[in-house]
Amino acid sequence: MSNKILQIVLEGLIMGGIYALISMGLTMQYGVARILNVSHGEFIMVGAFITWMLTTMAGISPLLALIICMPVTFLIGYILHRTLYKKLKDLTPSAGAYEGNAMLISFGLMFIIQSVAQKIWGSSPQGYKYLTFSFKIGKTAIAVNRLFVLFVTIIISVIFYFFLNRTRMGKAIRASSQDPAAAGMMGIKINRVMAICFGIGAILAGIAGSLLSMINNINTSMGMNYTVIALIVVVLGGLGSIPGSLVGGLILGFVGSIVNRIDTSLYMVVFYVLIMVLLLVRPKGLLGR
Amino acid sequence: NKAGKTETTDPPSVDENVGTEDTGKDTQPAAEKESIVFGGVRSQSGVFATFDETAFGPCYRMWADKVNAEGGIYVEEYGKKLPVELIIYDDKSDMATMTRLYEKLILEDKVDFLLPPVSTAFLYATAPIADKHGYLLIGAEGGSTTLLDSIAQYPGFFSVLNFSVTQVPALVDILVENEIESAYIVYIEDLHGTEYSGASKPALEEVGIEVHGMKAIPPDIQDMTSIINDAIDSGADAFLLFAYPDQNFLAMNQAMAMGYNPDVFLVGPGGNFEFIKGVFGGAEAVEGLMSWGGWNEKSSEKAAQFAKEFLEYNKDDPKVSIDWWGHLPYYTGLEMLQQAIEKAGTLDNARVIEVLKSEKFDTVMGEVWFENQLLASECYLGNVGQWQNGIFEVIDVGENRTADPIVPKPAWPAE
Amino acid sequence: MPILNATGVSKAFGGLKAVSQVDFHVAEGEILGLIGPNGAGKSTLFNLISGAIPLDSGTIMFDGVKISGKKPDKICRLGIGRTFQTAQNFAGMSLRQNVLMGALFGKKGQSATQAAADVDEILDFVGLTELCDKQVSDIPLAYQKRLEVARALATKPRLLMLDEMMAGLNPTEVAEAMELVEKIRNSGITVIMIEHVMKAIMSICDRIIVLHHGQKIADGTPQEVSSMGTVIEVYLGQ
Amino acid sequence: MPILEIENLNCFYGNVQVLWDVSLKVEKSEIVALLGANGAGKSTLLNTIVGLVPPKSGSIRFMGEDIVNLSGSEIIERGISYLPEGGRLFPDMTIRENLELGAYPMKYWKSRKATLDMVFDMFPILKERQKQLARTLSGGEKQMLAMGRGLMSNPSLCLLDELSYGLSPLMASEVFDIVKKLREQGITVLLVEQNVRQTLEIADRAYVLENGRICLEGECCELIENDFIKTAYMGM
Amino acid sequence: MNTNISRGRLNAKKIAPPGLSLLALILLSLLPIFVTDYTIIKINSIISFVIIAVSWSIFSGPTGYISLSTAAFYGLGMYASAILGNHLPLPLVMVISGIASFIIALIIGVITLRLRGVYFTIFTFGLVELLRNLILWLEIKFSGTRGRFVPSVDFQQVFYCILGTLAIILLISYLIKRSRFGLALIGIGESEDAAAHIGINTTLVKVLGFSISSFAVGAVGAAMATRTNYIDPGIAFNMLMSFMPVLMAIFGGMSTIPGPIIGAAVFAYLEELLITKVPEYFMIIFGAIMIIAILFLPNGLTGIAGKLFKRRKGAGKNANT
Ligand SMILES: Nc1ncnc2c1ncn2[C@@H]1O[C@H](COP(=O)(O)OP(=O)(O)OP(=O)(O)O)[C@@H](O)[C@H]1O
Ligand SMILES: Nc1ncnc2c1ncn2[C@@H]1O[C@H](COP(=O)(O)OP(=O)(O)OP(=O)(O)O)[C@@H](O)[C@H]1O
Ligand SMILES: [Mg+2]
Ligand SMILES: [Mg+2]
Repeated sequence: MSNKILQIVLEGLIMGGIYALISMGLTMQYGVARILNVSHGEFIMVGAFITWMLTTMAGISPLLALIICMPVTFLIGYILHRTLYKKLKDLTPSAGAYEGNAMLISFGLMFIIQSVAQKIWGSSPQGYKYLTFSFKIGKTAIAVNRLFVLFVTIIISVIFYFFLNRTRMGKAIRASSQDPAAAGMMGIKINRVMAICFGIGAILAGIAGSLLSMINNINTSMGMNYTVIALIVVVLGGLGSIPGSLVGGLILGFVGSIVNRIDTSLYMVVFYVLIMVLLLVRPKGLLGR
Repeated sequence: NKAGKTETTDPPSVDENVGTEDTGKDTQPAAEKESIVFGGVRSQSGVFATFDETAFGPCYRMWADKVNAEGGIYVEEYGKKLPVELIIYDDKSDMATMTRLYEKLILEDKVDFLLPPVSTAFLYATAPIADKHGYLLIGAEGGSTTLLDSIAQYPGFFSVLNFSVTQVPALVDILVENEIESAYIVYIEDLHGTEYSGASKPALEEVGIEVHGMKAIPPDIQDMTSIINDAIDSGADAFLLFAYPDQNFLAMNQAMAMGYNPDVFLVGPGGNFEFIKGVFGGAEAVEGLMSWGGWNEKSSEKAAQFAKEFLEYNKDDPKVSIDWWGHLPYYTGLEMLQQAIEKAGTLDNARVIEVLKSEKFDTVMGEVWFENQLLASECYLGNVGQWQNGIFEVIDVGENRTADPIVPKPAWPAE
Repeated sequence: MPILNATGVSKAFGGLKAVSQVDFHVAEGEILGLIGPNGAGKSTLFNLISGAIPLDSGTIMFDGVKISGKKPDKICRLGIGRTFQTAQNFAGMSLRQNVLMGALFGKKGQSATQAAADVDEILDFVGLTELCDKQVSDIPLAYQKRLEVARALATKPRLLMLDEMMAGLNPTEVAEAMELVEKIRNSGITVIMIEHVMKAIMSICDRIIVLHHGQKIADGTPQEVSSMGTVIEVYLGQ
Repeated sequence: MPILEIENLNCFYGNVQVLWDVSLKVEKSEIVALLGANGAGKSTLLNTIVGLVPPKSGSIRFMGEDIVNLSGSEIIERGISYLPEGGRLFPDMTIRENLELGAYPMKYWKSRKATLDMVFDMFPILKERQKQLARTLSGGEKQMLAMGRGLMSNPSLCLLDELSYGLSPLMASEVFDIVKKLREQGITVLLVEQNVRQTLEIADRAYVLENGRICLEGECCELIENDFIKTAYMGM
Repeated sequence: MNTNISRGRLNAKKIAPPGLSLLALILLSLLPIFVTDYTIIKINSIISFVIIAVSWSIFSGPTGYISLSTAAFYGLGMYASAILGNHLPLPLVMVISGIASFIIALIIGVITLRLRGVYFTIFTFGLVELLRNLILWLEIKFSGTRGRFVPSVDFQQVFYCILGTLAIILLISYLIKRSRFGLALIGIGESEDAAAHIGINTTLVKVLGFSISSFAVGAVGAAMATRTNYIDPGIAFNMLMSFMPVLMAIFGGMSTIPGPIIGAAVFAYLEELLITKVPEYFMIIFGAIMIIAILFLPNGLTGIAGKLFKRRKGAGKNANT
C-alpha cells in the first residue's frame, strides 16, 4: 500500500514538475508579453534535440547539454521578440488585435520551426540512455533518471522563484504583467522586459525539452502535445499566475499518476473532465483573480 | 535529393503528360508516351512523417531510381521502355488532405498508377477512391484483420505486409517452444493495438499461456512507470507491447531504468528498425529484444543483395535506416507491380490487376504471389525477430529461422 | 409605498463582508444619497440591486416585485437603470449608437423608429447632442459618465442609480451635473446616487444613507446625517 | 532658475490638437496647481512632461536642460516623478515591492533601502503593512502608497494627477496634508486637481487650462478671490 | 430594420450586398458544367472552410469569445455521417447533424458561457480533446475497434449540399448582422456588463449565438466525412479544425462578412497550391507567408482593402479643399 502511494507521489511529482516548467514558460510569455505562444512546444522539441545531439554526437553529458541549451533557447526567444513581435507591436495599435495577431505569428513559427527541425533531425524517434538504472525503496523500483529529472526541476523552480521575487528584473517582470503602462512610468523598459520574458519562456521550454530527452524518446513532432498541456495548465492555474502554473502542473501530474493506475486510457478523459469542472467552479482558474 | 522527387517540383513535365493523357488513356495507344507516372500522397510532415521517412519512402525512391537506371519499364503497348516518374504530395498527416490529393492525382494529374499512403487507416480511406476510379493499389505500411472483411469489395487492392494473421500464430509457437507460461499485454488504443491484443489473447490462452494483464495505453502516454510496476507485480514471463516506436521506446527506457527484464520482451513496430540500436546506445542494449518482422542477410541471397543495395543507396542519408520487417515486402510489392506491367504489356490498370491476381513474380523475397489479394503467407521470410549480436534474427519455428531464440532474454546492459 | 425596499441584504467576498445586513428603502420620487468611506460597500450595494452579482442573503423588492435573484437584464426591464463607477460603454460605437442600444433593448417591444426618436431627445436632455457622432474612446472620461447616464435613461427606468457620476468634475461641472440630476428627478425618475462630493450630496439629496464596513450606520436628512458624530469621524472629517 | 519651464508647447493626438502654445514655470519648492475643466488637457500636459506623449513643438526644460527627447526612464532619472490618474499600483505586489519599483532606475535601486526608510517615516502606516498586497488597500491607503512610490526616486519635482479622485472627504483632506508634507521636504509639486478650493488653499500659484490653452495664471491667494475662477471653477 | 442603425458607424463597413452573393452562388452552382471534376472537389473543400470560418465569426467575431470548439462539432458531424450515412440520404444526415450540433452547443453554451476570455477558449478547446478521448475510450472498451467507414456519396451531390449550406450560412450571417440580435452580440463584445444592464439577456444571446454558429459546422462535418471515406476519433476530432477558422478569420479580417470568406478562400487555396507545388517546403513557406501577411496586413486581407478605399476617399477630399 505505502509502496503504491510512494509510486504515485513520485510519478506525479516528476511529470507534474515538467508540466509546471513548461507552463511557467508559457505564463511568462502570455502573462507579460501577451503572446499566446502556440509554438511553445517547438522550443521544447528544440531543447530536446539540442541535448540529444550534444549527448550522442559530441559525447557531452546531458546535464551539461542542458546548461548549454539555456542561452541558446533564450537567444532564439529574445531575438524573435525583438524582431518579429516588436515589429508587430509597432504595427498593431489595439491590444486585442495584437493578441490575435501575435498568436497567428506564433502559428507561423510553429510550422517553420517544426519543418526546419524535421529537415535537420528527421521524423523518427530518437533517444539516448542516461542514468538508466534504479534503486529500491521497499519493493518499489525507482528509476534514477526520473529522480534526477525531478531534482533538476525543483532546482530550476526554486531559482526561478527567487529570480521573480527577489531580483530587480524579476520585480520589473511582475510589475509589467500587472500594469505595463504603469511599469513604463517607473522607468522600466517595457519592450526589453517583454523580450526577456519571451526569452525566459523559451529557456523554460528548452530545459523541459532537455529533461524530457533524458527520460523519454523524442521526435520532431512532439511539440504540439506539450503546447496543449501548457495551455491547459496555464488556464487551470489562472492566467498570468506563476504559482498557478506550478500548482496546475503538479495537479495534472498527480491526476495522471493516479488515473494511470486505474485505467491508463482514461487518463485524458479524466483530465479534461477535471479541468472543465474546475473552470466551472472557479471561472478564473485556481489562483487567478 | 532523389531524382524522382525533384521531378515532382517540375510541373511542365507533369502537364505534358496530362496533355497527352487527356486524349484518352484507354482508347488510343498514345505513341508519344514518355514515362509511366506513379502518384502517391505521403505524410512528409506532421506526426506520421516518420513512416514516409523510414518505412516505404526509401523503398519507392530507390526502386524508381533503379528502374530508371535500367532504362525504365518495358511496356509492349508502346514498344519501348518507359522511365518511371513520381508525383508525391504531402498530406501533412491529415486524412482529408490525403483523400483529396489522391483525387487530384487521379482526376487532374491522371497518373498511371498509384502508390499507397502511410498507415492502415489512410489505406482504408484510399482503397475506395482507387477502386472507384479503377486504379490498383498495393498497400505498404499497415494491414489489419478488418482489412480481410472489406478487401473483397476492392478487387484492385493488394497488401504486402505480414500482420497479426501470420505473426500472432508465429509468436505463440515461439512462446510455446520456449515454455513461456504467462504473458502481460500492453497495447495502444488504436486499430493496430486492438487488433494485435485482440488476436493474441485467445491465441495465447488456447495453448495454455496465462494472460496476467492487458492494459491499453493512449498514444500520448508520457510515463509508463505504473504499467511496468504492474507488469513486474504480475510476474508474467513475457511482456508483449503492441504499440508504435514512441510508446515502445518509452517502455524500453523505463524497463531498463527500473531493471524490469522478463524472459521475453517483445515490442511492436519500431523494434525492427536498425536505428533502434542508436536510440539505446548500441547493439548490446537491445540484445534479446523481440519484435515483428524478420528477414536479414542470412534469409536468402536475394535478401542479402537487397540489403546491400539498400544500404549503398541510402548511405548519404543518416535519417534512413533499414527496416528488418517492412522494407523487403514493400520493395517486393513494387517489383511485383513492375513485373505485372511488363507482363500485361499495358498501363491499363484492369489488366495489370488480372496479372497481379494470377501470376507469380520473382522478387527480392524470392518467388511470390497474391492469395486473396494478400501476399501468400508462405512467401514471408519471417514473422518474429530477435536482436542477437546486432543482427535481427528470424526466430520463427520452422525453416525461415536464422537463429535460435534466446530465452530468457539477457539482462539489459548496466550503465 | 417605497419604490425599492431592501431587507437584510448581505454579500461577502471570501472573508470580507462587503455588505452586511443592510435594510433600507427608497421612496418614489426622491433623491437618495449613498455615502461612506472608500470600500464601505456602496458600489457593491448597487451591484446587488442591479443584479450584477448575486446576493448572499436578504430580499430586495422593487415596486412590489421581488428582484433579488433576478438577472440584470430582467431588473433593467423592470425599470432600474444604473451607471458604473468606472464607465462601461460600448467603446467601439458612437455616442448615438450607445444610447440607441439602451433604447432598443431597455424595454420590451420597443420599435426601432421609436427608439431612434427617443435617442435624440435623450442626447439633448443630457447635453451630448454635439458629440453624438464621436466614438466613445475619443471623448473625455467625464462625458463618458454622462453618456452612461443617457444610455441608462434610454432604457426608460423608474429608478436610476448613479455611481460617482461627479468624481473628477470641477465645482462648476459638479453644479451642472446637479442640475441634470434634479432634471431627471423632475421628469419623474427616482434617483439613488453614490457621491463623495459633499456639496452635491448635501444640497440635492432628500435623504442620505451612510455605509461603513458594509453596515448602515446612518439614515436621515442631510442635516441629520452630517451632524452625526460617527459620520464625521469615519467619513467627513473635520 | 525655475525648476521646470515649458514654452509654447503644442500637442496632438493623431490629427487633433490638444495643447496649444502652453507655457508655464514652476519654481523650486513651490506647489503649483493646474486647474481646468474635463478634457482641458491637464493629464496630457503631465504625460508630455514625462515623455509619454511626444510634443509637436515647444520646449520643456527641467533644471535648465531640455528634456523633450529623453526617454521615460531618463526623465525619471533626472528627478521627475509622476503619479498618474488613479494611482496605477501593481495590485498583486506587496506594498514594499510597489515602493521598490518606484526606485527602478539603477541609479536609485542601489540606495532603495535608505529611501524606503524615508518614505516609511513619512507614511508610517505603509511600514506597518509592508507585506500587504496593494489590491487589498483602502482608497486612501492606495493614494498614500502611490505617493510613496513616486518619492522612491528621490524626485525634485512631483507631478500629481487628480490625487483626491474618488476619495471620501476625510481621505481627501489627508491626501492634501501629504502634499503639504512634500513641500516641507523640499520637493516641488505640480498638482492637477478638481477640488479647486482645497487646492487653492495649499498651492502657491496656479494655472488655468481651458481647451488646451493657458487662460489664467496667478498667486493662489489672489485667484481664490478671482471672479472668473469663482464662477467657472468653484461653482459660485 | 431602421436606417438609423445601419447608417451608424459599425454597419458603415460594407456588408456584402445580398444580390452579389446570390450571383456568386448561382455561378458556383453552374460550375460543374465548366470545370474539371477535381476543380469541383477542390472548390468544395475550400467552400467547406469558408462555411466554417463564416460560422465561427458569427459568434466569435462580434463577441470576442474565441471559440475553439469547431472541431468538436465538425467531428460530431463526421460521426453522424458514418453512423447514419448508410440509412439516410446526405442532405438529411446533414440536417440531423446540424440540429444535433445546435442542441449540443446549446447545452454546452449554458454551462460554459459564464467563462470569459481565454478561459472560455480553453474550455472549448478542452471539449474537443475530451470528446476525442472519450469516444476513443468508448470505441476501444465497448466496440473493440477504433475506426469506421463512411458510406461514400457522389462528389457532385456533396458539392451541392455544401453549396446549399453556404447559402444558408451567408443568409443567416447577413440577417444577424442587420438585426437587433446582431447588435446585442456586438454589445456583449464591447462591454458585457453594460449590455446586461440595459436589458440584453446576455446569457440567452450568447448561447443562441454559439449554437447558431455551431449548426453549419456539424452539417459540413457530415458532408465532408464522405470525402475521407474513413474516420476514427483522431481524424474526426482534429485540433487543427478548431484553429483553422480562427486563423482564417483573422487572416481575412474579422469584423466584416467578407473577411472570413476571403480569409478562408485564400488560406485554403494557398495551402493546396503549396502542398502540390512544393510539398517539401510547404510548411516553411506557409509559415513564412503567415508571418509576413500578419506583419504587413495587421487588419487582415479585408483591412487593406478598407485602407485603400479610405485613402482614396481621403485623397479625393483633400483634392477638393
Ligand atoms: N468582485 C469583488 N471581489 C472581491 N472583493 C470585492 C469585489 N467587489 C468589491 N470588493 C471589495 O468589497 C469592498 C467594498 O467595495 P465597494 O466597491 O462596494 O466599495 P465602495 O463603497 O464603492 O468604495 P469607493 O467609494 O472607493 O468606490 C472593498 O473592500 C472591495 O475591495
Ligand atoms: N490617448 C488619447 N487619444 C486621443 N485623444 C485623447 C487621448 N487622451 C486624451 N485625449 C483627448 O485629449 C483631450 C485632453 O485630455 P486630458 O486627459 O489631457 O484632459 P484632462 O484635462 O486631464 O481631463 P480630466 O479632468 O478628465 O482628466 C480630451 O479631449 C481627450 O479626449
Ligand atoms: Mg464604489
Ligand atoms: Mg486628466
